[in-house]
Amino acid sequence: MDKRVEKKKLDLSSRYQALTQDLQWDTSYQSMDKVFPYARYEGIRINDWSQWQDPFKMTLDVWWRQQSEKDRRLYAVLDAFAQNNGQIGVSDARYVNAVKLVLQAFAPMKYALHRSLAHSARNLPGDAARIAAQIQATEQLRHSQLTVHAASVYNKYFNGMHAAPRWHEQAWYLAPVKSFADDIASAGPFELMVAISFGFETLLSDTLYVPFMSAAAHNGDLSMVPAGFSSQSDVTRHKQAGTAMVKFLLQQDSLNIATVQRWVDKWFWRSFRLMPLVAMLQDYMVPKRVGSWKESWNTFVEAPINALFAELAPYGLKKPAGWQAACAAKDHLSHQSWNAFYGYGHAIAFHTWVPGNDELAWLDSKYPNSFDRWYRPRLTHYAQLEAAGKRFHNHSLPMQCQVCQQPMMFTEPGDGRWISYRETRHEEESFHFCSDQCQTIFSNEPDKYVQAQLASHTILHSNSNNTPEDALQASIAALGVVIGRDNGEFHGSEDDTNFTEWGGGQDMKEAQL
Amino acid sequence: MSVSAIGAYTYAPHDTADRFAAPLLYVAWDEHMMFAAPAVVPIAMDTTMADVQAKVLAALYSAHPDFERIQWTRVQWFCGDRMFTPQPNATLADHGFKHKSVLRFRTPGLEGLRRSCG
Amino acid sequence: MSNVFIAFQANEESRPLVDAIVADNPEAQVVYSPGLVKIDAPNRLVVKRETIEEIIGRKYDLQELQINLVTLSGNLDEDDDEFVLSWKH
Amino acid sequence: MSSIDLQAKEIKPARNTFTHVAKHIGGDKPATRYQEATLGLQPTQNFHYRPTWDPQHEIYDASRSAIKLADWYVLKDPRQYYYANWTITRARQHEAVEANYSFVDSRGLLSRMTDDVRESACKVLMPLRHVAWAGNMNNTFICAYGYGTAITAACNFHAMDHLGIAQYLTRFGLAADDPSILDAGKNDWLNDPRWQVLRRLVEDTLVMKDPMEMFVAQNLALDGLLYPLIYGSFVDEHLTLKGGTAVAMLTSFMPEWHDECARWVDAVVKACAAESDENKQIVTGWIQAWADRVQAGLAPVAEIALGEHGQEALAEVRTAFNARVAKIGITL
Repeated sequence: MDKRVEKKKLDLSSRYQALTQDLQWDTSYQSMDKVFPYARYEGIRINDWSQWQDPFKMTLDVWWRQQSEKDRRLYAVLDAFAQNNGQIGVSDARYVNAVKLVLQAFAPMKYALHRSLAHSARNLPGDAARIAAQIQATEQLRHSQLTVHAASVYNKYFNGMHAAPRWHEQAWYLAPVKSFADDIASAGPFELMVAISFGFETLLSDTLYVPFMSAAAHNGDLSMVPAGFSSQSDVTRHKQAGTAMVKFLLQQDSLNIATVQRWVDKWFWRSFRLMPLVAMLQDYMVPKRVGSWKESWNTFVEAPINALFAELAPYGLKKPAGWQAACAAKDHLSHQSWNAFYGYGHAIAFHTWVPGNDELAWLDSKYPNSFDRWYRPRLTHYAQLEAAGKRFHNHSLPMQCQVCQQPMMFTEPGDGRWISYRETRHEEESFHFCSDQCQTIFSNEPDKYVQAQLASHTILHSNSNNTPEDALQASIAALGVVIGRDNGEFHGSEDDTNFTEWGGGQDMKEAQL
Repeated sequence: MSVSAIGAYTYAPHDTADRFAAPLLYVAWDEHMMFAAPAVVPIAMDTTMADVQAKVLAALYSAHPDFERIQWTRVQWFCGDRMFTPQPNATLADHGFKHKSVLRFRTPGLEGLRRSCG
Repeated sequence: MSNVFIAFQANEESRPLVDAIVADNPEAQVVYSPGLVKIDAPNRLVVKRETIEEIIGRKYDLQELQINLVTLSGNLDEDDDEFVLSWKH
Repeated sequence: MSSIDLQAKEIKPARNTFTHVAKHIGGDKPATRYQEATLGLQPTQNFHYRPTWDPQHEIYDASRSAIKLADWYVLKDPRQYYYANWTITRARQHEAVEANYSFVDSRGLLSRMTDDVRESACKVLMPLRHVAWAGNMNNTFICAYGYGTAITAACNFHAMDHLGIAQYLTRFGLAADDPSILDAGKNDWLNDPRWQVLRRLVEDTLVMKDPMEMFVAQNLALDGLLYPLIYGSFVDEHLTLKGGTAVAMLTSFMPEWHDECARWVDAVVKACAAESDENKQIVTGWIQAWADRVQAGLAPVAEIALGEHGQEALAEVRTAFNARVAKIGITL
């Protein structure tokens, strides 16, 4: 009986196997179809769930230990940052607007992904896949909460953060993110895993949490940086699981291939349409630059995706349909996005500004093919108007794409001249899209996308009894955004004057002298 | 294709004309992206093209330095992708516009701020 | 041929990891940016427990590297001794 | 600039917390991390698409439950868990588990137990891996379809705890016997008639649709009777007396965890019932029905565990359960 005492320590794989395998049983008092009611309607065929392998092999004890270690450090940094008034040590108060955008757009998105993953974590019939999904679900909650905690100290001293979840729900300019999250939440347990772990996290999430966080570090934001980096370290696991999931689906049945390809096409593009926000964070909103959006795209998207899809080709999966168009946009995306936000700066919940001359020169050096030709003239014109006391405001209601809900601000791929329009007639009604990809997404599932509540339309519904001079701004004010305090021009704003009064950003001014 | 769903999944479009006091028209000035996106304008379809030009377009775009330089006789007009020649007294409906149509106009020679399409 | 990469938060704890990776992967390129250290290598990159242990002079569990990991690209294969990133095609 | 100027600089906060948090804590005052990470976090309106998996409801929809609350954030967690303090707490508890394993290991305590005790422990505990797995699924369900972050986030953590417990039980089995003990436990769970009443009710919970009824059935009724019976009457009292202290040490996480969670479960149920007579009636009905079924399901298990004393122990556990429920204002 001493055999038990002599037991050898199990290696990583066998330990994981032993601790997770076979917890599930085939139910008999209730049918498996009732226990897993959403397993079939998406049309995915799984022949053998045991083929699903989690590449990270973490048991809960290991996970608790490792995550608690991360969080102990991280919250120590957040505490120190708050105790030392770290918020006045950032490079420039303009930087804080990047924090606002992350809090408004991405903390709530991560929250929604958390709930969606719980749906998969309950409903995928495979036990290992479910465990992977629930770890991801819990970590998305972690990321959302971390972001809120990292931003908490800023909210006490700066405007534009105090009602972020509400703005996320309804503000027109956050609709691309909200509709993305709702699109995922309304999908089945298989599609949403592909959407989150593969479409967003594997293909595009690095661009948000790696180069931008590096830039945040450069700007003295020691609160958001560890939160961002630490979140992305969880996401490395999600990415591995996402790729494993896609391979698994492709291998289980050749009939899955067409469905998975359609999902990959759709979710790459849906995720890509969040990138205008990320691109402008990097190119316009961090005062001390590390690198450009285009460089990030090359490093963290183009190179890895080329490698990844070379690997996936034998499984029958092609690069997403929008790949060429997305790559062609890298010279334009951040500029078109900032231009829109600047124009609508009175109807959002953060500040905008025209970059300084050194910043314009930097943009030119990073975008030699596009910036001077297409985008600098708008910015210099805005600067002139502002100098004359006539800051430009675009008082119109922006037309939005029916699918991604971005303003129709994108030009044809690789071109800076013509706005890209696509139109489909469906049941006697016209629907408009920003791109071939959004049009295809609609045509594949019109009954889903006709439901979209486009803000620029809803504002005008006859029951909204709301057609003032500037309906867009009124719609934002109705959400508790204080006009002129939470938004508008940065220069001369309360954030700007407070920061100066507090002696904030000394470091940078000294560096400039 | 239809949506894969567990039950019936059909919904009426959210933005049909009956939901609005006036039909919606999307309006854009090509090669002038200082106005980042086309505008959504609620407007009666019996509005004349003269009024569209004098009231709607002026209200939307007069802030642009090119606007006062427009030679209206040279302007090219589009309903969606279809080019048309407006009759000042003809209405939007006469020219084929309806709820959620796109009205674009192009001003040859005027290509935005420093010809940047801005 | 494609690069795999791994990136860590740039701090004292990551240094021995980076040193070990450079020692075990002659073709690895180290790129520093604020708060971040990223290591690229053509096709394959290995992190070896033994090398790290030699550098830090104590036992090391490869799962510890998760603490400072930020991101990676490539297929991951992990056991008690090695953490390997690779592209097969 | 003189140093006096520097000192005089006053940096006054413009607000103490977020508007949506202030709304729930009675105004703009300093809020805790739990509050900022929880209150008002879930979207409540403007959902763009109906779920393809449940077109009758919105994505987040309070009407999935028969319970009606004006404000779902009354379902607060007295432990104030957000991810970080939850994971740090569990990691700390895990250190204690590891210390117990080292202790038991270094003194060979497991091999000093009689075969009788070891077999009895495995016989009872191994099928419970599957009960914990169902607890994981059910709490994941509440996380997905419940309403408001207060209840859904806490259930997310609770689901992971159940998975942790399934793994702790597995680890115990592997320490006490061969890996085949897991199969033996599963075989009992599936085929031994004495586990079937419990399995039937567990499978019935897996197909429930109301997240709050699920909460009552799983977290209050099932766990509320099972944990005291198994880790109290069986492990702590019965096995310990027979020289099975090692079993108690290696499963010490479970009763400690259950005590901790019971406060939260009680707070949630209490808040539901306190809202209205209608809620109270519904909750009372659920507790009554599920506690009775669980008691019936545990009766043969109690016999496996405690032999002829099984029914008496179970009856005591039930009495204590009724007293617990009475404390939150529910009379059965």
